[in-house]
Amino acid sequence: MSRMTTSLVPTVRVRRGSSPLRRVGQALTPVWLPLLLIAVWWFVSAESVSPFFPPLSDILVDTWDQWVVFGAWTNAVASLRNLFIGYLLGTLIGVVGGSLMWRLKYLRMAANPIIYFLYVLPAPALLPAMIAIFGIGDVRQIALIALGSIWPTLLNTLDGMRGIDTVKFDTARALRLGGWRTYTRLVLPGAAPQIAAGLRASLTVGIVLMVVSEMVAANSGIGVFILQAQAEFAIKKMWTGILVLAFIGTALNYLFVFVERRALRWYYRSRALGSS
Amino acid sequence: MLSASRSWLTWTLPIVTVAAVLLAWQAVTAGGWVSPSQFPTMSDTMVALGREVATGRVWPAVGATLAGWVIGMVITILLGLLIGTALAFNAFAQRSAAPVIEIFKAIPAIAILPLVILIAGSTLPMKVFLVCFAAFWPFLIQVIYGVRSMDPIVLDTARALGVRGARRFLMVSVPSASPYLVTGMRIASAQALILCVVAEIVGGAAGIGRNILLAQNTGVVAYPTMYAYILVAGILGIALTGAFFLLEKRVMHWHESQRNIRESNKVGAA
Amino acid sequence: MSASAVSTPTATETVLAVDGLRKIYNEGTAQANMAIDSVSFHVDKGEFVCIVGPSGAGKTTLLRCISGLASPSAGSVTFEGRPLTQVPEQLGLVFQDYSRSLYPWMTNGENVALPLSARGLSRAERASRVTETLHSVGLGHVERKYPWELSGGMQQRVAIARALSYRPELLLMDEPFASVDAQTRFDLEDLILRVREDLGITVVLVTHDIDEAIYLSDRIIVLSKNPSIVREVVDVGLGSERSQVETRASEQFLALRRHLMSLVMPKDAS
Amino acid sequence: MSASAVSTPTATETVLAVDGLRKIYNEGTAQANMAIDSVSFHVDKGEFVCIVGPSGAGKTTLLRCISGLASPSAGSVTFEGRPLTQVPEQLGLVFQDYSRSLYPWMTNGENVALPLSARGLSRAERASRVTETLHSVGLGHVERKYPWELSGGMQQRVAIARALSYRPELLLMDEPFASVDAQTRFDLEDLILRVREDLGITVVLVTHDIDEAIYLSDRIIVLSKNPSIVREVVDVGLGSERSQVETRASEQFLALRRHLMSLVMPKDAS
Amino acid sequence: ACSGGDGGADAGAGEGGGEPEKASLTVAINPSTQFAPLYYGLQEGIFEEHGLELEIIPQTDIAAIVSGLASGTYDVGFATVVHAVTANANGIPIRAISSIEGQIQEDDEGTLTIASAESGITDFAGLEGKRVATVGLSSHNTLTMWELVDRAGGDTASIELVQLPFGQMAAALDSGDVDAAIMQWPFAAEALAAGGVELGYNNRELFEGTATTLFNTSQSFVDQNPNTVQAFADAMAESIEGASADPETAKTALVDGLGITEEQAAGARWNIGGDPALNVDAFEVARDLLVKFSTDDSAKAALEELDVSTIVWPGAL
Ligand SMILES: Nc1ncnc2c1ncn2[C@@H]1O[C@H](COP(=O)(O)OP(=O)(O)OP(=O)(O)O)[C@@H](O)[C@H]1O
Ligand SMILES: Nc1ncnc2c1ncn2[C@@H]1O[C@H](COP(=O)(O)OP(=O)(O)OP(=O)(O)O)[C@@H](O)[C@H]1O
Ligand SMILES: [Mg+2]
Ligand SMILES: [Mg+2]
Repeated sequence: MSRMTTSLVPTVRVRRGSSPLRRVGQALTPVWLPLLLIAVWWFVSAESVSPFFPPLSDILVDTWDQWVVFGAWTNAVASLRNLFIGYLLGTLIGVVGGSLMWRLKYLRMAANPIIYFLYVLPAPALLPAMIAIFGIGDVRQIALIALGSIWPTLLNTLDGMRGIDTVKFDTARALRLGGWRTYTRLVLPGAAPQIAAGLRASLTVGIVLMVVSEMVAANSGIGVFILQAQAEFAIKKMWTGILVLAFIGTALNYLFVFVERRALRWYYRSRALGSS
Repeated sequence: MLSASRSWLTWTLPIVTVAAVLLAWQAVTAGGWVSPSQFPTMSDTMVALGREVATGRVWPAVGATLAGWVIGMVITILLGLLIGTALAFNAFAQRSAAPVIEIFKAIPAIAILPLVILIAGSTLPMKVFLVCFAAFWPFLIQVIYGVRSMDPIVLDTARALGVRGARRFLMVSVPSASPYLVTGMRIASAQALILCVVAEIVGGAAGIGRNILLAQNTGVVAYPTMYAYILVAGILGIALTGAFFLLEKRVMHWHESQRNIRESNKVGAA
Repeated sequence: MSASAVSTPTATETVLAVDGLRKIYNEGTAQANMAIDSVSFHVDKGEFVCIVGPSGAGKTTLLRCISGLASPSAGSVTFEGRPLTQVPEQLGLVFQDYSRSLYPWMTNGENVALPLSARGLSRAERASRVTETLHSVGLGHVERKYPWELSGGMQQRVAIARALSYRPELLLMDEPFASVDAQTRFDLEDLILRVREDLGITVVLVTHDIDEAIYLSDRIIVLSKNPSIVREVVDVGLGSERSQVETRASEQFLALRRHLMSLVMPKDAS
Repeated sequence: MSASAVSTPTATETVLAVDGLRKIYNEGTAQANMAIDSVSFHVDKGEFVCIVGPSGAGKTTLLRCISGLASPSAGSVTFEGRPLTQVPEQLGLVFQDYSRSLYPWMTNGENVALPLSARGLSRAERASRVTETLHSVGLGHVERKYPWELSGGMQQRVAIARALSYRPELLLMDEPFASVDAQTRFDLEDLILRVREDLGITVVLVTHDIDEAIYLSDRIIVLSKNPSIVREVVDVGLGSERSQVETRASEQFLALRRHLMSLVMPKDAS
Repeated sequence: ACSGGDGGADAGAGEGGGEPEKASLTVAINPSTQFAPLYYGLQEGIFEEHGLELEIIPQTDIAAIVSGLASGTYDVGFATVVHAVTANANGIPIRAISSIEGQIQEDDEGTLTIASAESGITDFAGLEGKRVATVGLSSHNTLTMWELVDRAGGDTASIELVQLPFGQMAAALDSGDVDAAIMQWPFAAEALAAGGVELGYNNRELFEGTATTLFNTSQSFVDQNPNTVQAFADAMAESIEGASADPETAKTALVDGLGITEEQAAGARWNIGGDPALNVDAFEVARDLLVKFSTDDSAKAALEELDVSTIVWPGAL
C-alpha cells in the first residue's frame, strides 16, 4: 500500500518545444490513440449483425434516446447521489479511523484482523447482511458504498501517517507546536499524498459498489438499468448503460485528479523538481 | 521486559478482539435483538461452516474461485510486465497510452459483467476475463511506475561495471522495480479475488460466490450456510493477501520499507 | 532586530548546565546500548560552544538530551536554573537534515511563521517577524516560495531563520552544514557568527569537522568514542573577528588543529 | 594482489587524453545549457589527478564524459590511444552516492562479484577475488552482509572494492568522500592512496574539497565556474609519503592551499 | 397437436428417423422443484432410452442461460416464455423445444402474490402505490402481477418494484420493507405462516392450459441436430407423463438430483397432470403483456413485429 501510485496523468505540463508544429504534436499525443480506437470500433462494428456487438453508431443514437430523450438520466442522478453521500461518509470515517489507529497503538493491534477481513471481503457478499441490517432503500445502498470506501482510505491514512519522517516530529516538538497544531500542520499534510491515493482507491471501490448495491432490492440507478437491460436481452440498451458508466467513472476520476493536483500542488511540484 | 510484554500483546490482542466480535455476534442474535430470519447466530453459522467443511462441499467451491483467480493473475502479471516495460521505455507510447489506460481503469469491471455474462456465459473464461479486466490496469500502472522510477545511478552503475543484456535485466532492472511490482501484485490480487466472487454471485459461475447465491435463494433455512460461505470468502481473502505480504517480506527483505517495518517491530513502533 | 541585541554578555551567567548525563538506548532490554556514559559541562550566556567527537560518539544523542527531546537515563540538564522536562520555549533547534525538517507543504514564510503562531503572535506581528528574520539570513525574496524550490544552502538558511524567528536565547545546531558544499558552508558559518553577534544569543553547535569547530567557537568540548565522556574542553582564543582565509591559516588555528586532531584520532597522533 | 603491482611507472605514458571537450545539455532546445565550454588535459599512467571546481562547475559532467557514460557535444576523449565510444572494460568508476550505487538487494560480496561475473570469471575465481578485494579495503568480515547493514564509510569502501575487483587500469571517482565523517574520510583517503600504490593504477578524482585534493594528488586541475574551462593545472610536489596530520600542516601544503583558495573563490582572495 | 402421447417407450430411436446427431447434451437449469419431471426421466433412464446423455448445469441467471444457448455453451437450457419472447424480439434466435413440467392447470399453485398482514392489502387493486418484491424487475412474475392489478382496476405505474431473491422475500415482508411479494413454493409457506394474505395465483387466470416454463435451444442447433431435438422432446414428454403418473417417485428423484432433503422434496410442486405439449397461445399472451407494459417505443415495435409462432420448434406443438 505504501507505494501506491495514483495516476499516469502527467504531473506537470511539459513546456518544451518552441516551434508551433511541435506544440501541436505535444498536444495531440494523448488524444490520438483514444480517437483511433474509437474510429476502429466505429468502422469494425458498422456492418455488425451480431446482437451482442451492435454498431457503435447505433449505440450512440440509443444512448441519446435512452438517457436523454427517455429520461434515464434520472437513474444516474439517483446513483450519483448515493455515491456522493456514501463516499463522503466512508472516507471521513476512514481518515478519522486511520488517525485514531495511528495514535492509539493498541487500538491498531486490536482492530487489525477485523479491518483486514472487511477490506478483503468481497463487498457483494455483504449484500444480504446489509439488507438484514439496513432494510431496503437508499440507506442500505449508501451504507454499502460507505462501508466499502472506508478501508482503502483508512489503511492509506494509517500508512501515510506512519511514514512521516521522525525528524519532522522532532521539529514539531522543538518548535513547541502542541498536539492539535501538530496534527493539522504536520500529520495531516504530511500524510496527504497517501491519503489522496487512498481516497482515489476508495472512489474506485465506491463506483463499483454503487453498481453492486443496485443489483438487489433496488428499483432505480445505473446498475438497475444495466441489469434490467440484461434481463430483457436489450443488449444495445446495456451498451448504453456501460458507456454512461464508463463516462461517469472516467469523469469522476479526472475530476479527482484535477482537485488533487491543486490541493497537493506542493507535492507534485516538489516531486517534478526532484526528478528532473 | 517491556518489549516482551509488547510482543505478547501483539498476538493476543487480535485474537481477543476476534473472539469479542464473534461473541458479540452471538449475543446480539441469540439474545433476540436481531431476528434469526435476518441474521443467523454465530453458532449456527459455525455449525454450517463445519458441515460444509466436513462434507467437503466447500473445497470445490474454493477450488473454482481460486482457479479463476490464479489464471487471471498469471495472465495479468505476464501481460502487465510485457506491456508495462514496453511502455515505460518509450515516452511517446506512454503518453499516448496513458488516457486509454486511465479510461479503462475507471470503467468498473462490474459494468461490463452483464455483457460478458451474455457473451461468454457463466463460465471460467468469463471469470478470468473479468479478473484480468479488473486487475490488469492498476498493475500495468505499477509496472510503468516501477520501471520509470528506476534510479538513473542504478543503471549508470550497471553500465560502468560492464553489466549488460539479460544479466542487467534480471539482476538490476527487475530487483530495482520490484517494490512497485510486488505492491502492484498485491493490489491486483485483492481486485482479482473480489471480481471472482462478484462474477460468481452475479453470473452464477461455479465458486464460493455461487454457493452464497444458492444459499441465499434457498431462503432462511440456508442463511447459516450463506454466512458460512461469506466467512470463507473473507478468510480466503486474508490468506491470499497474507501470502502476498509474506512474499513481499521475503523477496523485499532488503528494501527500506521492510527494514523500517523490522525496525519498528523491534523497538515497538512509535 | 538589533534593538534587543546584547553584543557582549556583561556577566558570566550559566545558561545550560549538564551534569553527569548518561543515556542508554533500549534500557533494560537485550539490545541495551550505552550511547553516553557520563558527560558534564556548562555553557555561559552569549558563548559559542562546539561539540566535536568521532562518528557515533553520541553527539546527536547529547543534543537531543540537552534540548529536551530525549530524556537522560541518569544525570541532569539544567536550563536557566530549572531542570529540563520538555523543550523550553526559549530554545531554538536546527537539525542536520534541513530537507527533512522543513515542511514541504508550506512556503518558506509559513515554515518560519509556524513557531510564531504556536506562540500566539498576531497575524500582523507574524508577518513582519517572518519578513524581518528571512531578511536577516539574506533570503528576503523567497518568502512565498517553497523550500524545495531552493538550493540546499538556502534551505538550511530558512531552517536557521525558523529557529531564530521566535528569538530563542539558546540555539542548538546538529551538524548544520554537513551536507552543503564548501562555498555555501563558508557562507553559512559566517552567517551564524554574524547572527549570534547581532542577537547576542548563546549557541551550541555539534560538528565532526574540527576546522569548523575551531573557526566558530569560543570553547570546544571534545567527546570520546562511544560510550562517550568529555575528553577535554579546549578554549579557543581567536577573538571575535574571524575570516575564512586568514583565520584558518593562522598559526594559532593550526596549533589548535593539531591538538584537536590528536585528541580525536589518537592512533594518528605523532 | 601485489604480484601485478607496478610501483612506479617507468615511462610517462598517456592513459587518458581530453581534448577540447564541450558538453551542452538539451542541445538544440530552448533550455540548452552549456555545462562545459572547453576542457583539455591529459593523465599519465600511474598518476593521481584531482579535479576541483565550484559547485555546478560541471565536474560530474566531465567525469561522465571521460568515463563514456555521456557523450561530449564536441571535442574528444581518448583512452589508451583509442577514442571512447562506451565504458571501457579497464575502467573503474566510483560514484559520489554510494547508497544509490550499491545494489541493496545483493550482499556486499555479490555486489563486488557482479562486474566479475559480467567478465566471465568462473565461480571459484570470483569467490577468491571477492574475498581478496574486500580484505584489501579492510572489510573481510562483511561479505555476507547487505550494504545497508554497514555504516556510510564502510559502504563507500565496498563501492571502492567493487570498482577495484576487476583490476581496472584507470579509476574515476566522483566526490567519493563527500558524505562521510571526517575520521572515515581520512581513513578512506589513506586507503585509496595505499591501493593506488599497491596496484599501480591511475586515479582521477573529483572533489570540491581543496584540502583533500592537495593531500591526495600529484596534479590538480582547477575548473572555472559554469560553463567550465580549465582555469589552471597545479602541480603538487608533496612526494609519495603523506600523513594526515603532518602533511596537512606543512608549509608547502598551506601555500598550495592559499593559492587554490584564491583560484576557486576569487572574491575572497586576499 | 401432441407428440407426447404416441412417443411411447418403444420410440427409442425417435420417430424423426435416425440416431441423435449429438448424444451428450449440456442442459442448463435454474434449480427448483419444477424440474421433477427432468430428474424423474433421468432416474428412470428415459433419456438413455432415447440415446441421450445429459449433463445438468445449475445456473441461477436465466439471461446467462439464454446467451449460453446462443453462443453454444449450452445445448439446451431453461427459460420462461417471457424470456423466450424478449430474446427473440432482441434478435437472439432461441427455440422452445419442450415444456419442463406440462401445462398449467386451472388449480395451479405455482406462483402467488402475498401481501403482508400489516399492509392491509386484500386484493390486487390494493397493490396500487405499494412496494412489491419480485424476483426480476421485468420478469414473468412482474408482468402477470401487473396484468392482474390492471384487470382489478389498479394503476400499475404507481407500484414500486423491488428486486429480491425468493429466499429473502419472507423476511422483507416480515420487517415491513415491502408490502407484498410475488413468491413461489416452498418460500410462500413461510410468508403465509407469518400471517401473509394470499392475493391470488398469478398464472391460473392468464396462462391456463399453456406451458410457460420451457426448454430451449438455438436455431442453429435445431438446424444441425434435428434428431437430437426430437429425441430430447420425446424423452421430456415421456418424463412429464411419467412424473404425473407417479409423483412420489418423481419427488424422490429430486432428493438426489437437487441435493435437497426428503421433507423439502415432499413439498415439491410442479404442474402435475399437465399436458406436456406446448402451444403458441402462451407466447402470444406473453408478447401482448410485454407490449402492453413496455415503456420503450423501439422495444415495443420490435415485439409487435415478432411472429411468435417462429419461437416454437414445430415438433413441440
Ligand atoms: N534510537 C536509537 N536506538 C538505539 N541506539 C541508538 C539510537 N540512536 C543512536 N543510537 C546509538 O547511539 C550511539 C550514538 O549515536 P549518535 O547518533 O548520537 O552519534 P553521533 O555522534 O551523532 O554520530 P554522527 O557523527 O554519525 O552523527 C550510536 O552507537 C548509535 O548506534
Ligand atoms: N541532466 C542534466 N540536464 C541538464 N542540465 C544538467 C544536467 N546535469 C547537470 N546539468 C547542469 O550542468 C551543470 C554542471 O553540473 P554538474 O553536476 O556536472 O556540476 P558539478 O560540478 O558536479 O557540481 P557539484 O559539485 O554540485 O556536484 C549545472 O549547471 C547543472 O545544472
Ligand atoms: Mg549525529
Ligand atoms: Mg557533482
